[in-house]
Amino acid sequence: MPVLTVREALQQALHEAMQDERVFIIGEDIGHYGSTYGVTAGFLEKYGPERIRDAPIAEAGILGLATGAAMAGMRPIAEIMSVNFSLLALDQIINHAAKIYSMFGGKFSVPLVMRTTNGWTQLSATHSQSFDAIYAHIPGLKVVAPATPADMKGMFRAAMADPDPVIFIEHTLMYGVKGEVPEGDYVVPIGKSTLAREGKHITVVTYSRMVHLTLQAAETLAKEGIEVEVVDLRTLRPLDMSVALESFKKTNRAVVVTEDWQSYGTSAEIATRLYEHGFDYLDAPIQRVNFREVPMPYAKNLEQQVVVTPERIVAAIKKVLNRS
Amino acid sequence: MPVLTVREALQQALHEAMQDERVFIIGEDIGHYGSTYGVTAGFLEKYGPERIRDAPIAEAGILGLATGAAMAGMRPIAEIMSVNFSLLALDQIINHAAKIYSMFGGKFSVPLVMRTTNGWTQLSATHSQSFDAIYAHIPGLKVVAPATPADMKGMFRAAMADPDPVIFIEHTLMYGVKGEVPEGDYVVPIGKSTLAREGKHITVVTYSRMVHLTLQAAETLAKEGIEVEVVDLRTLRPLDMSVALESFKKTNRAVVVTEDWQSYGTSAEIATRLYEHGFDYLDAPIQRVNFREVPMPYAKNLEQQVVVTPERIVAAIKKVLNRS
Amino acid sequence: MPTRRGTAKAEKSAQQSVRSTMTSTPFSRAREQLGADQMVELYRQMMLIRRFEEKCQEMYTRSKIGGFLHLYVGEEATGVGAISNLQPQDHIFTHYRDHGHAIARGLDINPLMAELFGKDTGCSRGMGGSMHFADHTKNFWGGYAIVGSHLLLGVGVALACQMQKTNGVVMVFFGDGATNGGEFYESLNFAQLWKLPVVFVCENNLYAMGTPLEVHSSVTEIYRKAHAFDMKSQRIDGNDVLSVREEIGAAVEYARSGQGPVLIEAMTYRFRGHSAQDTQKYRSKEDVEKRRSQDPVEIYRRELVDGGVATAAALDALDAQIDEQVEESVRFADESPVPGNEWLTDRGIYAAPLETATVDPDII
Amino acid sequence: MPTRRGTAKAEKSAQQSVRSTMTSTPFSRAREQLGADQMVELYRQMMLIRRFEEKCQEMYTRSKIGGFLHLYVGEEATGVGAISNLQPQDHIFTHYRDHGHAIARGLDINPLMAELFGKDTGCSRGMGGSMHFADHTKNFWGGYAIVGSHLLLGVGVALACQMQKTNGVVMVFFGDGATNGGEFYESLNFAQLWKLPVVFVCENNLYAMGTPLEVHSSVTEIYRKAHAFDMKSQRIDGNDVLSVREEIGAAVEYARSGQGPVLIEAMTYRFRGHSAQDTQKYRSKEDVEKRRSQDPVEIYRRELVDGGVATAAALDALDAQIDEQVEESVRFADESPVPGNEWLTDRGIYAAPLETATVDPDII
Ligand SMILES: Cc1ncc(C[n+]2csc(CCOP(=O)(O)OP(=O)(O)O)c2C)c(N)n1
Ligand SMILES: Cc1ncc(C[n+]2csc(CCOP(=O)(O)OP(=O)(O)O)c2C)c(N)n1
Ligand SMILES: [Mg+2]
Ligand SMILES: [Mg+2]
Repeated sequence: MPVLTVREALQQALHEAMQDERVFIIGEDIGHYGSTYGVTAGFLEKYGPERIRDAPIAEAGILGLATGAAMAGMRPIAEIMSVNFSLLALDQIINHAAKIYSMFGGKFSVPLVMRTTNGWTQLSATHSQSFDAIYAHIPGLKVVAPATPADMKGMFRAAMADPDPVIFIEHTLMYGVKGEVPEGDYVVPIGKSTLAREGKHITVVTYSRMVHLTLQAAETLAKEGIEVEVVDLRTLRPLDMSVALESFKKTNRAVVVTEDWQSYGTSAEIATRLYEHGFDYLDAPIQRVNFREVPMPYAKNLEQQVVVTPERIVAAIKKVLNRS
Repeated sequence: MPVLTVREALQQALHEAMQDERVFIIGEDIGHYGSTYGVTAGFLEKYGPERIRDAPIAEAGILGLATGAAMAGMRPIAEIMSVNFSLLALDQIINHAAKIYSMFGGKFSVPLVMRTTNGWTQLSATHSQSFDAIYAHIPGLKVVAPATPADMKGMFRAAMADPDPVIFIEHTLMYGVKGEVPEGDYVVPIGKSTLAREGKHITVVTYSRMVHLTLQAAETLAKEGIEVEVVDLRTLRPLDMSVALESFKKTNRAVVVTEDWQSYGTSAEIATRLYEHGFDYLDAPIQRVNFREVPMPYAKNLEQQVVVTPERIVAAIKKVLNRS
Repeated sequence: MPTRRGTAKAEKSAQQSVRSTMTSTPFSRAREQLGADQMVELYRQMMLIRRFEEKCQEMYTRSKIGGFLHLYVGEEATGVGAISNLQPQDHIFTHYRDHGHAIARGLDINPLMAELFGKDTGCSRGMGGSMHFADHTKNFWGGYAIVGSHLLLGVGVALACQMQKTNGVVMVFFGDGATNGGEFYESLNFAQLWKLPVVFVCENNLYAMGTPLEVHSSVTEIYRKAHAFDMKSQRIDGNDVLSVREEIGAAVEYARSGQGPVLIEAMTYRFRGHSAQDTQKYRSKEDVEKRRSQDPVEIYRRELVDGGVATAAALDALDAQIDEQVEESVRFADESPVPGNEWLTDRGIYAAPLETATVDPDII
Repeated sequence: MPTRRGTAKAEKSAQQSVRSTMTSTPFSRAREQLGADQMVELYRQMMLIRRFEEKCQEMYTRSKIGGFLHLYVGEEATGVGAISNLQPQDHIFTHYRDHGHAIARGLDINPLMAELFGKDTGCSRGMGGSMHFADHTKNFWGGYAIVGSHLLLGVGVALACQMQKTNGVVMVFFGDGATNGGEFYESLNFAQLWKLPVVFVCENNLYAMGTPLEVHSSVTEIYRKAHAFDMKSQRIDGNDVLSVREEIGAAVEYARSGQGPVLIEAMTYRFRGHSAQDTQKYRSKEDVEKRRSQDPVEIYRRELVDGGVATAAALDALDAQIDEQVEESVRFADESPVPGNEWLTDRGIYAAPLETATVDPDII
């Protein structure tokens, strides 16, 4: 199997998507600029400005137009450069894209894929946020956040095939991550979690970039004889807890790792579900590892303490294991 | 003590606030129209258009202007008629109001109060939402949602005295609720939960309108000999779990009732905190009672099944009690 | 303030007028080009809207209808005149004040009344109510309730029309109050930048809820907002169905020809409150009475009779038929079943529900 | 495309010009009204910005500076000319490309460089970085990084000025790309509706990141967007510091007089990429070279010397002083301590932390 980066896997999936004439991409700096994170580099030259639509800086407009076009039979891919800017489009996403199917009695559907990025690197408070919990909270949306090149490709294909609005969350610090990617008609369904690593002492439930950091932490702990089982949720809405619960029943201990603020963040729902459905298997309280709950500081010494590191994951795991 | 409705208590608090010359109100239809829910009725006539500012339908603008004015020494009250429209202002709230203090190293502060409403009554999908979890997720904001006329007044005063941005969440179905309201300098601090009813068999943790429905449920159950202890959180950010945990340690069982969608909603964080800090006292999994997770249907027969009712709260409590 | 042809004339930006002026009148031209049947048809639509909504008000008072009820009474000429220009392949988006546009587009009133009653036979299966009428078979994409927000959807459908080369035009309705929010301007920029086939129809009824035009907008001639985008625009008298039809007809043809969008500002007035809750303290009873005395439906009726297009007796008969039709819609709605509980599951939310459900079926 | 006084002239809307035309030149008028010292001061500011930013670039390459770095190189004349009109009681809001505005407002460059280095002595205590320079003692309300979003804050401060009767004026800087988002239009409407003392300064450098003006905006003369609000507006040559000063000076006086806001479109050009990451494939090296050959700082320098305002030797000495000052800022920044961990607690988030903390102090 060929080894690709996340960026390359996405490019492949996007090129494949473009085979369908109904597909077009709309977003800021996707064309002339050459794409902020390089994903659509070369697309303008290949597909032309009709289908690679450099948009004004108007995020509500981008999502509104894409939603309308989707209703009318197109298959738009709307790119919001950074999820931080997506706040400007939330009205369109939540009040329209997520509602139109049911509000009109199932008569219209919105086959829209919105690509956007989480991420940080000394970008300060307004450019380092994650709104995973906001999106995952909204019925009517499907929300995915794959971690590996293979899942990026496979789930992007699933998103494009889906007749409902899909929020596709990428990560600026993950585009260079490499992995094997199956060729051809490879689809990874939305709503199915998976095991990223087998283990037996503790279950870590996580997704997106945190999968990789958790795997690093697991490596470290393996040297000390601690075998960590890592569950990659892949989809936030719907939330498939089956793999995590299966694992939890075996390990009886869990840590939830998410790269967002803790309070009212994604880890709250994930942990609650573990408690609710795994209650009889619980040996210790679940630890959560997240962003520290502050607007992201610019200074590197502070930023490093806000973000999740393999060390913090290791510490949380040890805390849970020591407890019992 | 005089008995007032929530509306009257708020009016009192707003009139008091207007004594401070730095205070003005900005929002849609607060003046000429006479106020959508009657809270600011008569204010335009009393204080004039300089201080009662009927705004264009531009929610981002309302919040942006209020934030700027707050930075420059005013004490604006921004009214967003319905929280559903606040999505249009989320960029201003999250990327500005919540960030400005820390992003500029503590040099500016934003003494802003945003009043808004949750609520429903056959208003369909885009007019019946609650975004409590979104607001409560954001560091830099303080988020309150009082339930009684006294707390409305007391916490509004606390919000006005606070130099940080406060999201003040009201409820369209609660304006007529009556209660005793202390006169004079009555302040209820932000970030302090309280006991709404004493009991011994089970703890229900809730806030805002759900407090009243839970009290109804408790009345019903009292007739069957089940004594429900009801905790009113009052503030969502910061989340003061001390009263709930104290109660939980006594009852060992809990239900969380919130009027928003369950997944990634406020009940997830509240339940997780109970599990995390009350782990050793747990006798049964915590039940959550919330909106059913669908865009709100218009049809009354469906809406009635989506919303939380005293009956659903009773059923959840019984489920938890039967389990142990 | 422009009111009626003959009494006052809608202001026009000379530079912006989309059709050349002629010496004949809209009425004489209509008689030539439309013919009597079509002219009466416009009357029938206006009257059907009027009677339907009067019935809605009654049903609302009787609690058969819930939620918000925003009536179009007084504004019928704008919707009917505008929509009479559209072809089947054309599209409509509108706001919560959507009854008139739906009826003018030819939606059967039985499913409309059923929608208001929250019934399964409703045009939106009882899921939307008054603010969310829709009919996919008529490219009537629905009423939306977030002010100004649906304009972008309309522009998106126009983009689809352009890319799919359907020759379709999108007509988007909204109020004066909707022209201050950011989404309005983003819509205009996208539409003009990409020369999309959209006719933006602003129904300027002088109030945004209870906030007067001059209190909410720095420029009270809404059509001038198009100047920021080099977009064609025009203010018209929205109370004269025939001149609305002409002016907007020209705009539709312009948009269809691929030259780009047009913004039309139709001056009109709503006779009722903003919604059923409104106490109307922001305007005087006299003002409202004065406007009611210039009722666009009444005046058009007189014109038809005076101009010899139809006899009073014929129109009376038509009115009676309409009354019957409205009564029938109430019967239909009353007898229809309520929507089923599948709307409370993933099947009611997603076109393609997944194996893992988002709505917990075991919820208490 | 207007470039330099003498070679091309900025287009002006006759109706919109905020000052009467005169026959003398900006240079001759400046000599009369400003005097030599002030004219050299403008040069000093431009050169300080230039050298400061060249040093930033160097420090960025050496990883002393992180995050995004948006340089103002090439656009100095606009910021310096514009801000030279402001009084202490006036206010500034700007975007992420904020170094030039901060320096023109007189912020000491030591805390600026320290900010870039993420140090506690930074103007924003190391919390903001390049995009978020601020100084409350100078009413420099900061750089903001959500495009177009800060305009509303500026209008809000203008509302405070009006209500507090401070006689202050707010100047808000933003790019051409920022004039397509909804918040831009909402800002203009509020400002004009309430006649607020704001001068909106659009720095039109022909690109929004890598998207050319004509690709992102249906109207490429940004000043015309003010027409939708009946707002005064004008396009000016942003590369000539003296004419910028004059034109914007008139706008500031207009706003201060209580007549309402003004939108200025200053035509300019950035010599560097959008940010340090930019490969600039959207424009040719030749175009950039051509513009660099018309460097506003160089040209102004020549004018000063040729016009006998300052000798080349005097300016050389000034340049050397600036270089030293910039070196000193690097030393200062280098030697400063990093910010403390209180920023990771409620004390770093809230002006009034509560008893119940929002940030769990026991977090792992
Ligand atoms: C974004 C948003 N803000 C506020 C409201 C509440 N609201 C509903 S209709 C309305 C007034 C709209 O006025 P206008 O656009 O003139 O339309 P009209 O009702 O007069 O036809 C308001 C403020 C809303 N639905 N959406
Ligand atoms: C709302 C939002 N969308 C997108 C971005 C990413 N972005 C940063 S700067 C920029 C271009 C802005 O161009 P312009 O306004 O012309 O200013 P310039 O950089 O040319 O000075 C973009 C798209 C952002 N910061 N905020
Ligand atoms: Mg109106
Ligand atoms: Mg630019």
